[in-house]
Amino acid sequence: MSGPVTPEPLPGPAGEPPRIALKAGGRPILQVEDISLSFGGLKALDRVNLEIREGEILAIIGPNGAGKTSLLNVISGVYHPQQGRILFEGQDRTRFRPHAVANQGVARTFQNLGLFRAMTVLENLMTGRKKFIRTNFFLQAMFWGPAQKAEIEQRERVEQIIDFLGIEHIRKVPVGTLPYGMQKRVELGRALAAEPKLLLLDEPMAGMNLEEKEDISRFILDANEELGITIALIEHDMGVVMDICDRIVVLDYGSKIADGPPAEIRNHPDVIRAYLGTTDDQPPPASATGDITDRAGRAGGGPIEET
Amino acid sequence: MIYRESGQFASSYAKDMRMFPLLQDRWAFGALLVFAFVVIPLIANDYWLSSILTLFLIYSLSAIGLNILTGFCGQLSLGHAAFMAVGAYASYNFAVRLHTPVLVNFLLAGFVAAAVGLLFGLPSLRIKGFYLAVATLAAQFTIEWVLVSFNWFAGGSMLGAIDTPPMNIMGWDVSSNLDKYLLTLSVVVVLAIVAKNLGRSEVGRSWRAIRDLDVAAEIMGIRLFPYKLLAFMVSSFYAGVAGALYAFCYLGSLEVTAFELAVSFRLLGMIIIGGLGTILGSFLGAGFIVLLPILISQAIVFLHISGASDFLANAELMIFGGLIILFLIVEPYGLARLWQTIKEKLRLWPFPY
Amino acid sequence: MEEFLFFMEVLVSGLLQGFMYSVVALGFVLIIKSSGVFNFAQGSMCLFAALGMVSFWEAGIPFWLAVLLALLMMVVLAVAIERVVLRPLVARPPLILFMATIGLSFFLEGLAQGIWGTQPHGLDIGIPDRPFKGFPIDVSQFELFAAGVAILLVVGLVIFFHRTRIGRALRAVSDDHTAALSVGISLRMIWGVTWALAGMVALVAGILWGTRLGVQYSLTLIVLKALAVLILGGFNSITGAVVGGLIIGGSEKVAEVYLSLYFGLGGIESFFGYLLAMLVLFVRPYGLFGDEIIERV
Amino acid sequence: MQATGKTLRVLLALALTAGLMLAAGCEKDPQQSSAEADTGPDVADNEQFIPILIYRTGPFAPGGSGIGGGYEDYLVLLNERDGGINGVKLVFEECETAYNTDRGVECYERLKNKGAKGAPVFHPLSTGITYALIDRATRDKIPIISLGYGRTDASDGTVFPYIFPLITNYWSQNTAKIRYIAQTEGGEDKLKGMKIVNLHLKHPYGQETIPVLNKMAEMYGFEVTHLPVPWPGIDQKSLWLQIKKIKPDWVINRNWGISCTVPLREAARIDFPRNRVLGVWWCGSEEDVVPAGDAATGYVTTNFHGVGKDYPVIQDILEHVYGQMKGNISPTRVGSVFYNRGVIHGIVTTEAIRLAQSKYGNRAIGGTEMQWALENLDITEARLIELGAGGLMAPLKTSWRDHEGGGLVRMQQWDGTKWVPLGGWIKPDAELVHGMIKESSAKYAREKGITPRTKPEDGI
Repeated sequence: MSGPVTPEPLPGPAGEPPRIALKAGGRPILQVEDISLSFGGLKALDRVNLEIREGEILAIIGPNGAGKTSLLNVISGVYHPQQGRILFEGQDRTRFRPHAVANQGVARTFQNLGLFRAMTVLENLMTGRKKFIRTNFFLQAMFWGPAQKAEIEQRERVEQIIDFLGIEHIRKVPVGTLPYGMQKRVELGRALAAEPKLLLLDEPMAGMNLEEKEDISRFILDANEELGITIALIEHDMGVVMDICDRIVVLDYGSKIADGPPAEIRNHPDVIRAYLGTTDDQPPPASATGDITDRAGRAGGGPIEET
Repeated sequence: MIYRESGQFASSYAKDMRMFPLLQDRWAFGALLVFAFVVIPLIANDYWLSSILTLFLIYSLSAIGLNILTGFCGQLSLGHAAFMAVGAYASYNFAVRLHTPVLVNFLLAGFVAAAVGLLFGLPSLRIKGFYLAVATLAAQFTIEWVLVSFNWFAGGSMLGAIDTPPMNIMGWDVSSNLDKYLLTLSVVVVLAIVAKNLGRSEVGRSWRAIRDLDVAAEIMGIRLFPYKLLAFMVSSFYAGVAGALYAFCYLGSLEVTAFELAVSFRLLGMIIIGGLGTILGSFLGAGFIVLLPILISQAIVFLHISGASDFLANAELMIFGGLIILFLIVEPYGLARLWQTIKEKLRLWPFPY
Repeated sequence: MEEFLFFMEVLVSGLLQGFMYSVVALGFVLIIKSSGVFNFAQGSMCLFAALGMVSFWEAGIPFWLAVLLALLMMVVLAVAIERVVLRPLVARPPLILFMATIGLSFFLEGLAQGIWGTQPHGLDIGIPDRPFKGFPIDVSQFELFAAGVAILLVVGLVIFFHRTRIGRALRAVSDDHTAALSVGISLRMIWGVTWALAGMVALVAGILWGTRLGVQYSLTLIVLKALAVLILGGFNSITGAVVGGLIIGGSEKVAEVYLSLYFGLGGIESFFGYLLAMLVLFVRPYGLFGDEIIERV
Repeated sequence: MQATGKTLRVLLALALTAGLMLAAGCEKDPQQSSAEADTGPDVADNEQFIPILIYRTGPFAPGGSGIGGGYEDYLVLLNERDGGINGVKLVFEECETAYNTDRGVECYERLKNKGAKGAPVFHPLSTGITYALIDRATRDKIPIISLGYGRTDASDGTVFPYIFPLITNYWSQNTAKIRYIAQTEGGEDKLKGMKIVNLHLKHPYGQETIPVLNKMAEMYGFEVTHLPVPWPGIDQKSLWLQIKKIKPDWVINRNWGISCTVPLREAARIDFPRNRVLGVWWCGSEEDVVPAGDAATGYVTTNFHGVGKDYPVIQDILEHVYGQMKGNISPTRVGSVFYNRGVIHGIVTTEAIRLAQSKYGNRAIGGTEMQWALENLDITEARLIELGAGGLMAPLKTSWRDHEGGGLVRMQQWDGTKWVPLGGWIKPDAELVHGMIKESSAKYAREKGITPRTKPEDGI
């Protein structure tokens, strides 16, 4: 339907010197202090403490139902914890609504895709640029002057991301019609378009083949290194996690059981126990969570292995 | 090969972001405008102008409004006709009490309707889907009740009816059917373009994001409530202007029953059959719902079966209902999608692949 | 004392009227529960059923046989609707199905009046619409009867859903469509059965209201009250339909009578139920008994 | 793709129909048809076209089909029995409005230019459509007759030259009702201290009589309570609970359609005497009382015409129209209230055409000619007897100022099986009504910027 667009030459991100990522030693950008979250009688998070440091790639792992997604939801403001606080860049924002969190510079993707399915790839990415568009309603209604200028400026930025992710050919395709892997990529693009300080990725590689996983891993690393974005991700593929992450946090039954660099986590006894089930006489604390579905199955799905 | 886009390259983002990026579409739009503004006044007779085209345009405008709310923002409403009533009564009151100029009048009618829309949009803070839809019936009945109860709104008329004064726009005496058609057309074209613009800019994207997945929209930094309220307001604004046009350019004298519940349902039917979330669909849907019953009844008159008038009148209802179902089965995404499909075909035509 | 008795009379009449609303709302609930379709044609089905029944009766068929015939007719209609309307639209968005039922309502209204004419018919099922003698407040015998029918209907439906195989299957479907399909429950059959059930409820509602109003086109308008009941009680709850009916029936009568008598604000019944439901929805967005639609992130 | 093919076919069919319609619309271009009327020999000048707006579906179908059917049957009768009016055949075309304003407007525009001289007159059969046509008909110079409905203040011919709420209007009716109450109670002085409830639909139509009742309450010292019936009026329990508390002497039933029937059952339940419920004439048809069963027995309503088949004109219709299978309605409905009201529509219309022919010649009559005739209409008792309609309707005499022409009303009572007339014609309080009409029409004239006519030729 739509004609191919030859983009104007754009000033790439290479134009500016890449920010040096302050690895593990950076100052904390987000602090989660002692938070608990429960739904009715179900405790999803139990006094979790966590720090995300500027410039790092942090992985949050754990068996199914460990509270990983709940943790992301608390951080991005979808749920508010019953207890504890969250500091972003040193400021308390425990009770922020999601949009306020987003406007502070936190972007995220979803486990089961959170794309706007009837909108095109371009439009999805443009929603990421929302906070940069400051023209008023009436100018937008005219699509004229500042409104048009703002649209064009943001479009330019979005095109850079489209280039970055290599999705030029599907610019004007409604995302709902794209294959799953491509949708995951678009969703990452939408989060990147928001130019976040902190990027939360909920299983960015779920359901992908090896090649696609490699692509996504590269995007994550590039985003971290070239754009200087701090990243926290949930992932089950231990190989990827061990490869690209600076630090790993392990959750089980809503509690943090380990926190440290990959090498340390790999050999952590609690982690091994959590993943492979009870190897010794210690019974699992079943009272902590009612959700015990698929625990054993999950252990098989995400074994700790080296690639 | 009619709709071939090859060879058309957008050389700048501005060009790529035009309302109609394709040359053929721009031509078609231009031709349509010429047709509506020049050809129709030349060829159409009174019957078409005054009983079909003006009405069609007014309903299209109101349907655009509802489409902004339902098609863009995903909030269902079954009380849209009531906002037309607000617009009609507001424009009458401004005209009779303050003697504001006609166009200002229409604008004010829109704003009053928008304010009322804001009020009835508040429940969308908590209520969603069909629950919201049924709750909007409260708007329909409450507004009707208020307009009937306090005849101040009808200028103290003992009959509860409003009679619109003659219109004059800077020396242009809008009195003939053609004048009224042209005035309506101008207002509708301007507001349709505005709606199209809203659809392709930040506001429209945010609305559609809310429609597609509100949780994700919020996480992208879109505040749901203000945007939903804005959608209610803009939508009611359109309904209000449409109501004012209905009073001034279509009927002249009317009472509140002209905006009864059935009209709200008809409007909803227009946007669903026309195509949710498209401006074109609003027009096509209005055409379907306004014209189809007339077509059927004309066809029945044409058939001239005597002695079965009662049955034929009911057959009209059956055919109308049946056609609605048929269209939904054949093309659930509306006439606008059908048009899209036809364009795809034309792109390849006459080659099969 | 007299004031109090009057208040009680207003309240009791309202509650009894509430049962009449509930019977109509039940038809909606049944269909939403099992197929998720918001069936706007429920009112037209009431008209269709009642008009059919009364026409059979007037043609000289005995009362119970006429009811049975009308019942049969509603089953046939349900099967036809499933085949012609629902099956081709399966898995479409709810709004599309809603619109299709609007189309269906036009069709049924045309069909019913095309076959049986537009003249109103009186319907007297032999229960006098007069108060019992000797009560401190007036309670109509017919309304008590109607309330009894409503309760029987609800009990019957509950037993059906919990005690019969097909009823359990219906509940399974309402809980989880795909799961139900995977254990081999035919969706087509389920839809057919629910629409037939809804048709049956429509017949009961049509007869009760038809006794009151006469059997005529205006029977379709009874859905206007039922919709408010429906959202107040929750779309997919049989209990909700009854409780919602009672709440709306009782409160709107009290509000109408006292606001009108003492403040001159009459005629608010047309929207009172909706405003009340809206307020309740602010606290409970899925009605009093409706299942919350949980959005997972 | 198959689906698309099917759709395309549907669209094609629709487009074809649209084309047909366009052709039909263009065929009767106004200039064209008037030009034809002057010169074209093939245009039948000896055929009088009459448009029929009707509604055979929806909640008010009994009214629409009954009146429309009676009206058409009377036209057929004139053709069959007399060969038309003075040799001019009557040709009519029906248009279904579905009681919907937009459809009514379309019907008006569709039919207004048909026939040699265009449509002579319209009966919209709906107050909403009457309102919608006021501006249009005045501009097109086609009279609108609204018999017993429509816009009350249009009785003032100086402001509404083309609108004719003939015979009587709602305000006249209510003054007549109060006079009936006075008669029954034994004198106007008995009205003092009496309690009357005005049970009216919460709707502009329903509320229209509030001012006139208030004025009369002041004049005669009775107490009137206005109880609005919430639309659509299928449930009026709370109103009758209030009536039970108020304990009025009389209840006025001012409703329409289903909301007319409900009060009868409610009245029966609280044992309110049915012969003290006074209905408007739109609540006084068989269709209103039959669904209420026994509860309706004794119920009294106003009417402005007779009911039943015992009139020569109705007998003629049975013989000449139904005898030849040319009826437009089920024969069982002949003689019913709505049917006879339709016959009255026919009589008034054709008598006006006859009068116009006496001035303009025996040929088809156009709108302005009809307007003159309607302003000079004088249907005397003698003429009514000639027509076989003696006692079917009251004599009617209009002028260019008075578009009502009499306002005589009579009461009728339902005896359980049929309507029985109660007493003779009742005169309304013309003075009171006249003042109110003037006040209301003056407001209309002010808002529309109309200068009231000061002589018959003005503004025509």
